[in-house]
Amino acid sequence: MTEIFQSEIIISEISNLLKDDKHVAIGAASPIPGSAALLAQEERKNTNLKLQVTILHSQKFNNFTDGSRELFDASAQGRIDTFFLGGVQIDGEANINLVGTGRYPKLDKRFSGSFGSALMYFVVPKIILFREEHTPRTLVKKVDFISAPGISPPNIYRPGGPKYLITNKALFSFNKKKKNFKIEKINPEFTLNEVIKSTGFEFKTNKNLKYFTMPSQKRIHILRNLIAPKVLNFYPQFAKKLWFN
Amino acid sequence: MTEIFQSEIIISEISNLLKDDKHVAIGAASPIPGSAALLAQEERKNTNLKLQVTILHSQKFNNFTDGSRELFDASAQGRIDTFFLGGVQIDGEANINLVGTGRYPKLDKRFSGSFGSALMYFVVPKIILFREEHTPRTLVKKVDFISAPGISPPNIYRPGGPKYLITNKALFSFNKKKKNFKIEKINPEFTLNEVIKSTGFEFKTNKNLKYFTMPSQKRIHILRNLIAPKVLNFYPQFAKKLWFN
Amino acid sequence: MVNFTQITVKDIAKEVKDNCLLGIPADYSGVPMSVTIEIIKNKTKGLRLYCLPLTTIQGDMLIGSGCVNEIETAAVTLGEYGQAPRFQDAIENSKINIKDSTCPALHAQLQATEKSVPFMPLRGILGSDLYNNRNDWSVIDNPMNNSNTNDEKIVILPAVQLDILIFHASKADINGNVQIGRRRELATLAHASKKVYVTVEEIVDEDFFDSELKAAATLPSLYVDGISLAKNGAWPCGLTDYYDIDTIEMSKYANAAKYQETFDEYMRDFISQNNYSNI
Amino acid sequence: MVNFTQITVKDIAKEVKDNCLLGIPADYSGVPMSVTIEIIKNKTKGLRLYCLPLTTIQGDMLIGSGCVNEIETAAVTLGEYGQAPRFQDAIENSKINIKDSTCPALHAQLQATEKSVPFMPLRGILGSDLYNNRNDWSVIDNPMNNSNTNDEKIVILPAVQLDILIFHASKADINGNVQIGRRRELATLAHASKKVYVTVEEIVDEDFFDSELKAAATLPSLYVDGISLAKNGAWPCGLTDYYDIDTIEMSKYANAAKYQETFDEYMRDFISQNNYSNI
Repeated sequence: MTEIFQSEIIISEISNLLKDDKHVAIGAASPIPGSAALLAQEERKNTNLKLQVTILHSQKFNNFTDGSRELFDASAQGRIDTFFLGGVQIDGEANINLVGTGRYPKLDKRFSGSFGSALMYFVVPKIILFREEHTPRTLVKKVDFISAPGISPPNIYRPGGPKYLITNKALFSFNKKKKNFKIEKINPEFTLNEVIKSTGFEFKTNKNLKYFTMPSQKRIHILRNLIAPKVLNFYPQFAKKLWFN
Repeated sequence: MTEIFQSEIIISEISNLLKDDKHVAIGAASPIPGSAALLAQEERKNTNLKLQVTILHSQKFNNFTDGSRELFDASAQGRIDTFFLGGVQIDGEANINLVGTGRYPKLDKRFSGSFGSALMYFVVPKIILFREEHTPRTLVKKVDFISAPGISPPNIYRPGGPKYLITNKALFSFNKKKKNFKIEKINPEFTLNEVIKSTGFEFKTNKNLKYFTMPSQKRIHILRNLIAPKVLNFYPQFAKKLWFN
Repeated sequence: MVNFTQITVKDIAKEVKDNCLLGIPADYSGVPMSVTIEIIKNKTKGLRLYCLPLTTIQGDMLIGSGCVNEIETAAVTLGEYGQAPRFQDAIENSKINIKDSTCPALHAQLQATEKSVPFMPLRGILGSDLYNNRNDWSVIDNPMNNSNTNDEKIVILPAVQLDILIFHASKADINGNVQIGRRRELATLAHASKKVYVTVEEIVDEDFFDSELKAAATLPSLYVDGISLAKNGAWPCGLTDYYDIDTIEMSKYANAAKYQETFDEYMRDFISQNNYSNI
Repeated sequence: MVNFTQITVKDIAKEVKDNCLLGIPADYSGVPMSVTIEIIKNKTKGLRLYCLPLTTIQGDMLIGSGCVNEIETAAVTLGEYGQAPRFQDAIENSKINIKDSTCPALHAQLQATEKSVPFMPLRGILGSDLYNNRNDWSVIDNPMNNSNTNDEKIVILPAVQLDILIFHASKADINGNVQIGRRRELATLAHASKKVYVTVEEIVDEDFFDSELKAAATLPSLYVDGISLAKNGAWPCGLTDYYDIDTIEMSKYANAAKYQETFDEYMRDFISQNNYSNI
């Protein structure tokens, strides 16, 4: 049996989350979500429920023609089902921080910036938070800076918001009413206690806690033979490291 | 000497009003202004002050690429120097009516509608009002419906507005502060008294009243040989009637 | 084999439900005449037309055929062929409601929906009777202090969401992308519409996104719910690079439409002649 | 012979005055690197960068070279090559002001200028610390009753007028029209800028408006104040259909920029190598 990489397991898990989507968009610096979306697209190729995947940093997988604002307009129009957001920090109420740690504006450690999160998080129905590193410094009690809030009061237009958080250790769902995360799946390489210790916020445990599903041989075959070459086009560094080294 | 048509004299007069412009735009159903702009463009071809002419109903003389809103956006940005507006009725304060006569909305006589006048009249610095028919029913004391007002109070953003009114009988200038028209030129086929009688509003007379200038033979040559074939492309009915019958 | 929903002109017309808000392209944007005839044959009622920013024979025919309840537009005209007679008659005899507008307002209201914001500000308009007759428009004090005009008043316009948009275009590719060229107002219309149907002169065996140049001229399939082949689908209107306006037919229409009786007669002929062979 | 103002890259850089508000295209929109180097050589000071919506090596170099006083952006990053080190250093040590924004807000502020309206509404943003740190943004009660959200609060953003925009593109035609393809954000930037200068890979002996397809991919000369030929003008960034990003140079830069000393050394080399042969 071939060795399966951790990143491939996460790609596979994310792919499962895209089941009923019609259109998934992938923003900046998101090779793992991008691979997952292309995988889901490939697997549904011969079904009636086609999946459109828009990868902003690709020429080929980007069918927008109204300039770089079209992603945001189309999302606001409700035409994008799923989008991914990351975070330097993510807290227990699903607030995300893409700006940096320390006290704003003179931060201790500055990161790139909020990108489109402050709109996308409000309007895309299924936002999947993705941060590979799962440690108390990434998953925190309270973010130092809110790039986009996890929840909003009723007088704010908010058809969208966080649905899942996935890391290299676990998959969480988010409950908007209770304003908390619940663990759904765990990477079999870690114990629940280890996950709790690595998480800066409290989350709801789960009696039916499952393990990350190992991707089937068929899925791995598709991923390595059909998806990897595509990813090489627009995330060359990532694809080379994982598949072509 | 060749016979010169009335329409050609008006085209020539309008062309003179475009002297310092860099960009003139021509809207719907404006064959005479369109011909005048192309004439001015041709005559300035070998000078340093080129004239750009945008004729919306032409493919060739329309260099916009942002769809039909670009005329309005570009005008609001201050990139269009001169635009033409007409009117079912025009009154002494330069209010224009493109909608119809009688009591709105159940009008006695409905016309096409206001087109872009309600923005263009506010933002284009030199609006030339053009209405061939010069009678008390077209030049009225008070329009029945204001498609766009001639003047605005100071709390309204209004870099643009009416500068001239030209008809088959006369050319008027508009004084924004005094809110009235002043006659500048008269068609030699009419007397001032006839013009006064044909005008439903009072206007300022002019000690230096001039006649419409007869276009030179050279200008008529350019108009008939270089401009007429262009006009035939986008105002075929007009061009055929005037030049190709 | 195409990878999109290919339907008939008749099917498109069936999607135009009574009382819906229908997007109407200008004469230069690809007038879907073949579908318009089918709508008229269906005796569709109560349509509300939203013109971007005007309509010519399409709107006049729909009005004359009794399909229209309301029209929001900057103009209805037959252009060089004169006023739009059925429209004039309908207004002068209060047969339809009119929301008289101005071109940039019609654009801005769709751009608001495109961005999913509830309104758009627009300069101009104030002091006109357009404003005085629109109770869906309001005026606010400019909330910004970035203007040179003190205590500026500015109009705000509501976002308008179309129920359905139909237009005619030159080409679709095998994946349902539509070539719109410079007619980018069609993109704005499509972005602001719940459903979008397109008739085309031809379906070509390529993907426009394989060429950056063609891609730039394309409305992506993402916004298109169905496409039908309809040769001469804009006739008697013109279509850029395909055919000019049919001046004889337009004159004939302009003349016939002057009276309801002659209009009705014209329409009976027009419909029975089956001008769009491939329906 | 061309019918437009053809100038040199050095001339374009001279138009970038101290303290001006400079439009910065994203990495995918044509980064004008050849002009950027000249701006750095000119020791231009106090620049305010307006990024649509982000910048990579261009912004980082300008910041590291001390040309920048303020930046309004949704992100500064070297993408796959990591964080932008000179930007990080400048923020962490308060060397420049930052107006942290989000992509759609950067678009909307220019669209306001495009329409000459004083502001644009935008949903989202509220509840973020972006909003809390922007005193040029405000919130109003939605003045429309067309929303399903009761007593909705909505952000309004000011119109932003750029002083100057510079970008790199593939082609200009003999009449000064510029091919921008699908990169329509360049049109928005140009519409909202007082001056626009473009560097291109080639000037072709045709008029793009002779073909509807090419016209659709064109920024009209009307918005362009000057064009310079600059082969490889985006290098080490990429340009669609011309060349990919230079991964070796980007890695080299990412590494060198980690410290001011090594950045300065890198820049000395970069400038002395004269990478843009035709300047």
